[in-house]
Amino acid sequence: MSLLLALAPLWPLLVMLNAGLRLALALSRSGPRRGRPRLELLDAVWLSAPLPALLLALWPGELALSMQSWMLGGVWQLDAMRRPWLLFAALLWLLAGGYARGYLADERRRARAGEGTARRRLTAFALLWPLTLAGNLLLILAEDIPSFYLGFVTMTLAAYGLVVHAGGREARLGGFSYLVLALVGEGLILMGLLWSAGSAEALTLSGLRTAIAEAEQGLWMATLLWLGFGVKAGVVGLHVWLPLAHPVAPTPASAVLSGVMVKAGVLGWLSTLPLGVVEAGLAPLGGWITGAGLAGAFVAAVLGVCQRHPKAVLAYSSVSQLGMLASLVGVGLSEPSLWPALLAPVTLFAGHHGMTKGALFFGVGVSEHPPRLPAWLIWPLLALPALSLSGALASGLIAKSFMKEVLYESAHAWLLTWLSLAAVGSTLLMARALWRQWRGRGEPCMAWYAPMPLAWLSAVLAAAAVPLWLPFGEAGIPWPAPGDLLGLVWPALVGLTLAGLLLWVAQAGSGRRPAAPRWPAGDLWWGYAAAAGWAAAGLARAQAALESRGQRLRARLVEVEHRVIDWLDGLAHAERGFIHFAVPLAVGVTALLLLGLWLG
Amino acid sequence: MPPLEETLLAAALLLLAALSLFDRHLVRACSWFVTFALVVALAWARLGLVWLALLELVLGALLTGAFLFHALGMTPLVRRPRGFFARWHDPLPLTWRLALARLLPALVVLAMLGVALAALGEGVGSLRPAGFVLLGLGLWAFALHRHLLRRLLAFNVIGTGIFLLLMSLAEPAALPAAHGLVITGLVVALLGTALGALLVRRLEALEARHGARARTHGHPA
Amino acid sequence: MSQGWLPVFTLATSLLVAPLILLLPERAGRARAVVNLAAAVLKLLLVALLVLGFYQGRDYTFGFTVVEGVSFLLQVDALGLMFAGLSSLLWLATTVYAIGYLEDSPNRKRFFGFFSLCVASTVGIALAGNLFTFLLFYELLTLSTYPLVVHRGHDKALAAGKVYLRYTLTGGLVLLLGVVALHALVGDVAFGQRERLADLGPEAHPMLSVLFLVLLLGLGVKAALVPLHGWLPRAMVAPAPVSALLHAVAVVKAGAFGIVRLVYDVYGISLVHELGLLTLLSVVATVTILYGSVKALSQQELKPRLAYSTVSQVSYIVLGISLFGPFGTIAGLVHLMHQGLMKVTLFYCAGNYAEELGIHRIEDLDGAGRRMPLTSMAFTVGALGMIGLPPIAGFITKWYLGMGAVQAGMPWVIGVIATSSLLNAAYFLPILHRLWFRQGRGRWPEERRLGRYETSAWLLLPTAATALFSILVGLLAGVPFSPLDLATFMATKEYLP
Amino acid sequence: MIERLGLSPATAPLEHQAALWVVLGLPLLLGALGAVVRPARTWPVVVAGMLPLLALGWLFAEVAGGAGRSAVTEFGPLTLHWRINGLTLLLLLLSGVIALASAIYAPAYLREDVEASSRGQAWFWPLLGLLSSSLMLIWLAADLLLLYIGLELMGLTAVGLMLLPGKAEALVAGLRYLLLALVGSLAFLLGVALLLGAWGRLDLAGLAEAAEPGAPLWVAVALLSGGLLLKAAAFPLHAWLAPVHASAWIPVSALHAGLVIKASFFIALQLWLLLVPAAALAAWAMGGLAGAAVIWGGVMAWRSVKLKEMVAWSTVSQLGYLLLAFPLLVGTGSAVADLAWQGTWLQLAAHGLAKAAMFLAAGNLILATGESRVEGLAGASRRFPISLLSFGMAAISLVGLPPSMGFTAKWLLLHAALAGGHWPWVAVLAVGTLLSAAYVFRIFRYCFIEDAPEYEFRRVPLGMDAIALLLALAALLLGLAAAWPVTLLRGAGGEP
Repeated sequence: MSLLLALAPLWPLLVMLNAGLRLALALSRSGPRRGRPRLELLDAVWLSAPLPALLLALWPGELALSMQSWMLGGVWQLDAMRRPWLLFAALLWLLAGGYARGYLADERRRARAGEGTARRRLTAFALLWPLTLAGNLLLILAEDIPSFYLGFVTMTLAAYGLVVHAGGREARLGGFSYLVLALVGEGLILMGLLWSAGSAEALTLSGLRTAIAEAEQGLWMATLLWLGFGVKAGVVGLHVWLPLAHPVAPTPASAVLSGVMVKAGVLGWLSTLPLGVVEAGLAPLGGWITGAGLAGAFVAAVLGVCQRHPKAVLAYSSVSQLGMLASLVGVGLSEPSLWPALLAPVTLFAGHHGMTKGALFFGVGVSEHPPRLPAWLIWPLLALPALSLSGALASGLIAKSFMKEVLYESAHAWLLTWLSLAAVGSTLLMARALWRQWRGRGEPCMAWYAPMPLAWLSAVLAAAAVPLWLPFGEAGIPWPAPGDLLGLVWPALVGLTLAGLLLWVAQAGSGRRPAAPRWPAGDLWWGYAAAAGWAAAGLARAQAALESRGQRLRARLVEVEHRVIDWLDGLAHAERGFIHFAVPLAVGVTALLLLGLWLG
Repeated sequence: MPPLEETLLAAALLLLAALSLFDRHLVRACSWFVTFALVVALAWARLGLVWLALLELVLGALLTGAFLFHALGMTPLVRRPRGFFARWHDPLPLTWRLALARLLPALVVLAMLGVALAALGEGVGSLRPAGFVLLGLGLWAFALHRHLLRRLLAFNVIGTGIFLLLMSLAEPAALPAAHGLVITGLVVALLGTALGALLVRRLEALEARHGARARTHGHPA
Repeated sequence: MSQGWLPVFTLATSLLVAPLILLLPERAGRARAVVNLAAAVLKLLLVALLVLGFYQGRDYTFGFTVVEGVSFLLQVDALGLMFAGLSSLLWLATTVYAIGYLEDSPNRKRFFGFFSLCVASTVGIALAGNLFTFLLFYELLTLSTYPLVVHRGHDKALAAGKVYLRYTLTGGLVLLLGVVALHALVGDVAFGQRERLADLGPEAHPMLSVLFLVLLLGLGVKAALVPLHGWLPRAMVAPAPVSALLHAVAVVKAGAFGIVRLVYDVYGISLVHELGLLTLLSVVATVTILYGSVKALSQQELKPRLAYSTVSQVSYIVLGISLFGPFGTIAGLVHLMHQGLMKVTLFYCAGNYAEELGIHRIEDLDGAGRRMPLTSMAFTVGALGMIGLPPIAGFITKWYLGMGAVQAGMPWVIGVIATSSLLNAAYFLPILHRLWFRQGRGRWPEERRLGRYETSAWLLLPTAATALFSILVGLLAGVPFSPLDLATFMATKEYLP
Repeated sequence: MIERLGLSPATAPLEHQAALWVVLGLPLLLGALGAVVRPARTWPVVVAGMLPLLALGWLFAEVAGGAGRSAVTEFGPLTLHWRINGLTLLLLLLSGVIALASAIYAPAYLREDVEASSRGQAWFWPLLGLLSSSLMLIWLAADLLLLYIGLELMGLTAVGLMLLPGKAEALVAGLRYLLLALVGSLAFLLGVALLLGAWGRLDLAGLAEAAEPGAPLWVAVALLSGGLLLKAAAFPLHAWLAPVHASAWIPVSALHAGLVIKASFFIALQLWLLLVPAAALAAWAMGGLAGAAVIWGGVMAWRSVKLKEMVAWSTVSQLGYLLLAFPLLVGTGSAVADLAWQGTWLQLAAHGLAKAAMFLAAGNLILATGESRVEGLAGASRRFPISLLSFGMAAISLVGLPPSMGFTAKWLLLHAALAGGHWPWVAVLAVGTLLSAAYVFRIFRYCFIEDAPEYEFRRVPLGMDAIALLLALAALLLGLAAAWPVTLLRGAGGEP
C-alpha cells in the first residue's frame, strides 16, 4: 500500500497541475485579448487535495516506501510517531479547504465577473494552496533528509503566496517578514542538516539524530537546528513574523499556518534532535530551549493582550502556546529518560493546539460573517475552543492533565507551575481575542450549512474531541481525576477574573484612551528592521565608497593608459633617430657583438 | 720597406679618394672618382691581376663613371648638371664638430679591423695600409654626408678599400676565391651605383612632373 | 584503433560545420538552420555513442605527435564525457534558441559560424587528453568567442571585447607558460597519469606549487575567480544565446573544467593536498562566492545580476574540488553539469524577456509572470535551483558540498554555503516576487508578440527543456547515468586514492 | 651543429647535380619568360609556377632516405660548395611556396591596382625569378663566396622589386634601403675577407673546423653579423623596413617580409653556429637586441596608422623571436639547443607563411576598401569576410595562438628557454605575445564596427582571396602537423 504513501503528498501536486492545466487550456481557448475564461478553480477536485493523506493517516499499520532514484535516495514512511501529525494536519487542511471555498466566495464571484485582480489572486491561491499542502505532507512523511527539507522548503515558500494573498502594504509587510525569517531559518536548518549529516554521512532523519548524538560538536549542530526550526515554531525572538503574517493572510491560510505549519517546526525538532538519547549530552541546550519557551509563553501573552486585531492576538497566543510546547521539548533534551513518556503529551498538545487554533481562526471569520444561527449558540461555540486552549475544557484540559501526569513525579515538576501561570496568560489572550471578535462582530448573512460555518462547526467539534481520535500514544486517554480538576482549571479562572477586571477598568475609563498600552504587532520586528536598515545603509555606504574608489582607480588606470599610449605615439619620433643613425647604429651593433665575443 | 713606386701608387690612390670624397664640387668629385678607379686598375695590373684590372677599368671606371654622370644629368652634350643636383654642394653644412662626431663610427670600424689585422700578422706591400685607409676615408665620408651621390662615391671607395685588403690578405691558395669575391663585389658596386643613379633620375623626373620639391632633395637618408 | 576516430568525428561535427556555415550565403537562413541543427543532433548522438562505448570499456584514444615530446591527444574519460555531453546538449538547445533569437538580425552567418567553432572548442576541451591539447582548444575558445562577444558591433560591445581579450589572452599566456614549464619539468603528461608528478619527490614540491599557482592563475581568468572576473559582467553586451553559452558551458565552464583537470588529472588531489594548496583554493573560492553574490545584489539589470551570479556559482565547483574527500569531489564535478543547466535556463529567460517584452531592468519585470508564465516558471526553477533548494539540481551540489566540507574537516565552509544561499535568495527572490506577485505597470507591447505562445516556440522550447532538465537531474539524481551518478563514479573510481 | 646544418664531411655527394641546377635555374628562366609574355591571367602563372615545385620534388627525391647530400662544383681553379639537407629542403619548399603564391597573386593584383605602371610590370617577373633563384642559392650554398653572391643578388633584386611602384615615397624609401643594403654587403665582404685572410678558405665546413677563437675570428663574425643584421632589419637597424613596405606592391611585400629578411638571418645564424658555437655572451647581447626588437616592433605595429605599416612593423617584432635563436642555440646545452633548433625553423616557416598570407589579405582589404588606414576597415567583417578570415588566421599564427604553426614554434622556443632557465627570453616571448595580440586585435576591433558608414567598396577577385586563404590555412594547420617539417629537419641529415 505504499502507493497510498506516495499518493498522499503527490495528490495535491496533481490537483495543482490540474488547476494549472485547466487554466492554461482556458486561456489558450479564449485567446489573450478576448475576455477572460470563467472557470471554477476551487472545485471538488481541489477540495480533495488532502483526502489521500487523511486516508493514509487512518490506514492501519505502518507503511514505508523507499525510492532509489528519488534525489539522494528517498525513504518515506508512516509510523506511530508520524501518524497523529499526519492525521490532524490532513484534517485541518481539509476543513480549511472547505472554509476557504466559502471565505473566498466573494472573490470567486468577482473573478467570474471578469475582474482581473480577483482572478489573479484566486489563481495564485488555487495553485499555491495545494502546493503548500504537498510540502507539508511530504515533510511529515519523509524520512530521508532531502525529502524532508524539500517538503519544508516547498511549504515555506509556497505559503508566502498565501500570506501576500490580499495584496497591499500590510500584506507585503507580512509576507516580507515571513519570508525573511523563513529564509534565515532555512539557512540555519541547512547548516545544521549539512553539518550533522556530513559528520556521519547520514541520509535519513534517524541517522541524523544518531549523528548529532555522537558528533563532537553535536551541541552546535543541535543549536543550529533548534534555531532554524525555531523560526517556524515561534521561538521567542524569531517569532516576529507570526503576528505580522497572520492578520493579513486569508483566514483559512492563517488557520493552517498557525494550526499546522508552525507545528512543522516542532516536528522538525522531534525529527532532528536526539531526544531521549542519554549519551547525547545536550542537556544545556535543553535548558535553553525550556527557558526560551517559557519566556516566549509569557512575553507573547503580555504582547498579545495589547493587540487589537483578533488574528494578531491569536498569533501571539500561538507563540505563547508553542513556547509551552517548546519548554516540554527542552525538558526532553535535558532529561532524556523522561522523553519516551513525554512524547505522547507533546503530540497531544500539538494536535490539540493545531485543531483548536484552527477552529479559533475559523471563528474569527465566522464572527465577522456569522451564519444565521442564534447568538447563544454561536458565541459559546466560539468560546469553546478558547476555553479549551486555556486548558479549562475539552482537549485542552486533557492535554494539560496528561502533561501534569508525566511531569509530576519528575525533577521538572516546577515547570508545571510556570505552565499554569502561562495558561493564565493564555486565558487572558483568549478573552482578549473573543472581546475583539465581539466588538467586530457582523450581521448574520449566510446559512449554517454554507461551507464556512460548516467547516467551523466541524473544526470546533473535532478540536474539542482531539484526545478521542488522535492516536497520540498507547496509553489511552488520560482522563483527569475529578479531584485534580481545580488544580487544572484555576489558571483559567484566574485569567477570566483578570480579564473581567481589565474589562471593567476599560469600561470605567471609557471615553479616555484605553488603558492597555498599544504595542505594534510584530514587536521585535521593528527593532530588527531598524537594525537591518541601519546595517544595509552602512553596507550600501561602504559599497558606494568601494565602488567610487574602484571607479577612481579605474579612471586613473584609463588615464594612465591614455598617457602611455600618447607616450608611445610620441615614441614614433624616435624612429627618425633610427633612420638617421642607421650606419652608426650598425657600427655600434657590430662593436657590441665584438665586445660580447671578446669577453665571452 | 715597400718600393717607392708602390708607395707612390698608394699615395695617389689615397689622395684621389680623398679628393673624390671631399671635393665640394660634385662634378669634380665624380671626375676624381673616375681617375681613382683608373689608378686602382693600374694597381691591379701592377700586381699581375690583369683580369681584375680589366674589370675594374670597365666596371669601376667606365660604367660607374657613366652612371654617376648620368645621375648628375650630364651627357656628353650637356655639360652642366641639371635637376636637383644643380646645387652642387652638400646640403648639410660641413662643420668640424659634425665631422669629428661622424668620424667616430669610422674609427671604431678601423680599430676593430686593426685589431684583427694585427692578429693576422704583417702583410707585404702597401696594399693593406692603403686599403685600410681607404676604408676609413670612405666610412667617414659615408657617415658625414647625407648626399646620395656622395654616399655612392663613398660606398665605391670603401668597396675598393675592401678589395685591396682582400687581395692583400689572400694567400696564393685562396686567390681564386678572393678573385671571385672581388669580381662579385665589383659587379655589386656597379649595380648599386647604377640603381642609385637611375633612382635619382627617376625621382627627379617625378618631382619635375608633380612640381613637388618636397621631401627628397636627393638626401633620402 | 578505428575507434579512435570517434572522438575526432565528434569534434569534427561542429568544427567542420563552421566553415560550411561561413560559406553559405547570409540569406540562406533555412539551410543554415538545417545544417546547424543536424550537426548538433549528430554531435549529441556521437557523444551518446561515446558514452555507451565508454561504459562498455572501450578505449577511445586518438593521438599523434606534434613535435617530439608534445602530442595532440584526444581521449575519452568520464569527466570529459560529462562535459562533452553537457556542451553538446546545450549546444543543441542554444542553437534552437539562437535561431529564434537572431531571426532577421544581421550577420547571422558570422554568428553561427563562430558559434559552431566555439562549441567545437568546448568539446575539444572536454576530450583533450593532455595539457597541450587542452591549451589548444582553450585558446581556440577565446578566439572563437571574441566575434560573438562583439557581435553587435557597437562601442560598448567593442569595448567589452577589448576587456575580454585583455583578460583571456593574458590568462591564456600565463597558462601557456605554466604548461610549458610543466613540460620542461616532466614532459608530456596525459591526463590521468598522476603518478608522474607525484613521483618527483618532495624536493620538487616548491616548484610544483609555483607551477600549480601559475596554472591556476591562467585558468582562473576564464573561471572568473575574483579578482580575475572583471571581463565577465562586461561580456554581457553579447546577445543572449552567447551569454547563455558563455556562462553555462563555454568560457567560464572551460576555466572551471580546467581547474578540475588540473587538480584531479594532472596533479592528483592527493598531491595537491600534500602541497597544502587545497586550503588556498577553498579560500579563493569562498571569496569569489561571497563577492559575486554581494555584487549581484547591487545590480539593477537582469543580465549583469546573472553574470555576477555566475561568478559566484562557478566557484562552487572550485570549492567542491578544494574539499578533500569523495563528497567534495562529487560536489565539484556534479556542479559542472548543474550550474550549466540552471544558468543557461536563466539566460534564456533573460533573453526571452528582453526579446519579447523589451525588458532589461529588474524593476520592469513586475507582473511579467502572467504575460509569460512558462518563461517565468523556467526562471523560477533556475533561480530556486541557484539558491540551492530541492528538488532542483543546485540542492544536490549544496548537499554534497556540505557533506564534503565536514568530511574535509572544514565545517566553516557550511557557513559559506548557507550565507551564499541566503545571498542568492536575496537577489533572486525579489525578482520572483516581481514576476509573480506584482501587478504589471500597464500593458505589455502586444505587437512584439513573436509567436503563437507567449513567445516564439524557438525561444520557448529550449528554455522549458533546460528548466525541466534542471529539475530532473535533481529530482532523479539517484537514477543511473545521472550527473550525480557519473560524478560519484568518477570520484570514487578515478580520482580518489 | 655542423651535422645539423648538413655540413658534415661525411655527407654523401649528390648523385645528379642537374637537379641542383634545375632548382636554381628554373625560376630564373620562368622569370625571363614572364618578362616576355607578361601574363595577365592567373592560370598560366599557376601552371608555370608548378614547375619549380616539380624541380624541388626531384631534389627531394634525390635526397630522400639519406642523411643529406653535398655537392662540389669545380669552376676552373674555383671550387664551389653546396649542401642539401632537411633544413635546406624545408627552406627551399617554403620559398618555393611563398614565391609561387606571390606569383599567382600578382597578375590579378597588377590588373586591379590602377597605379601599377606597365614599365614596372615588365620588370616584375624577371626580378621575381631572380629573387627566387637567389634565395634558393642562399639555402643551398655551403661556402661564403656563394653566400655572398646569393646575398647580393637577393639584396639588389629586392631593392629593384621594391622600387617598382615608381612612386616618390617608394623611391625615397627604396634609396634608403639600397644604401643600407650596400653598407651591409660591404660589412659582409669585409668579414669574409678577414676569414679568407686568416684561414685561406671559404667553404663553411672547412672554416668551421679551421677557425680558432681569436681576434680575427671575432672581428670577422662581428662584421658579418653587423652587415647581415642590417639586411635582416634587426632592431635597431630596422628603420628602412616599414617605409619600404608602405608603398611596395603587395606580392613583393609578401615575398620580402616572408623570405628575404629570413635569408640574412639564416646566414647569420649559420655562421654563428659554425664559427663561434660557444659565444654565449655575444649571443645574449643578440638576445637583448631580440627583446628590444620584439617590444619596439610590437609597439610601433600597435600604434601604426596604416594597415600595411602595421604588418611591416610586425615583421620587425617577429624577427625578434627569430633572433632569440642566438642565445638559445649558441653556447647552450644540447637539450635546449635541440628544442630551440626546431622552434627556430618552425618559427621561420610559420612567420614566412603567415606574414605572406597577412600581406596578401591586407592587400585584398586595401584594394577592396580603397583605404590604407586602419580606420578604413570599419565594418569590414561583414563585407569582406574571406579576406578578414585569412587575415585573422595569419594573425593567429603571428600572435602564436593555437593551433597555428606560430604557436607550436613559440611553444618550442618557450620550452627551450624554460628548460635552460633563460628567464629573460621567456619574458620576451610573453611580452611579444601580448603586444602582437594588441596590434592584431586592434585591427579586428575596427573590422567589427557595425554602425560604420557604407563606403564604396569593390569586390576583390576570388583568386586573390583564395591564395591568401590557402597560405593562412597552411600557417594555421601546420601547427598541428608540425611533426612533418620537424621530421624533415631531423630526418634528412638533421640528426645531431
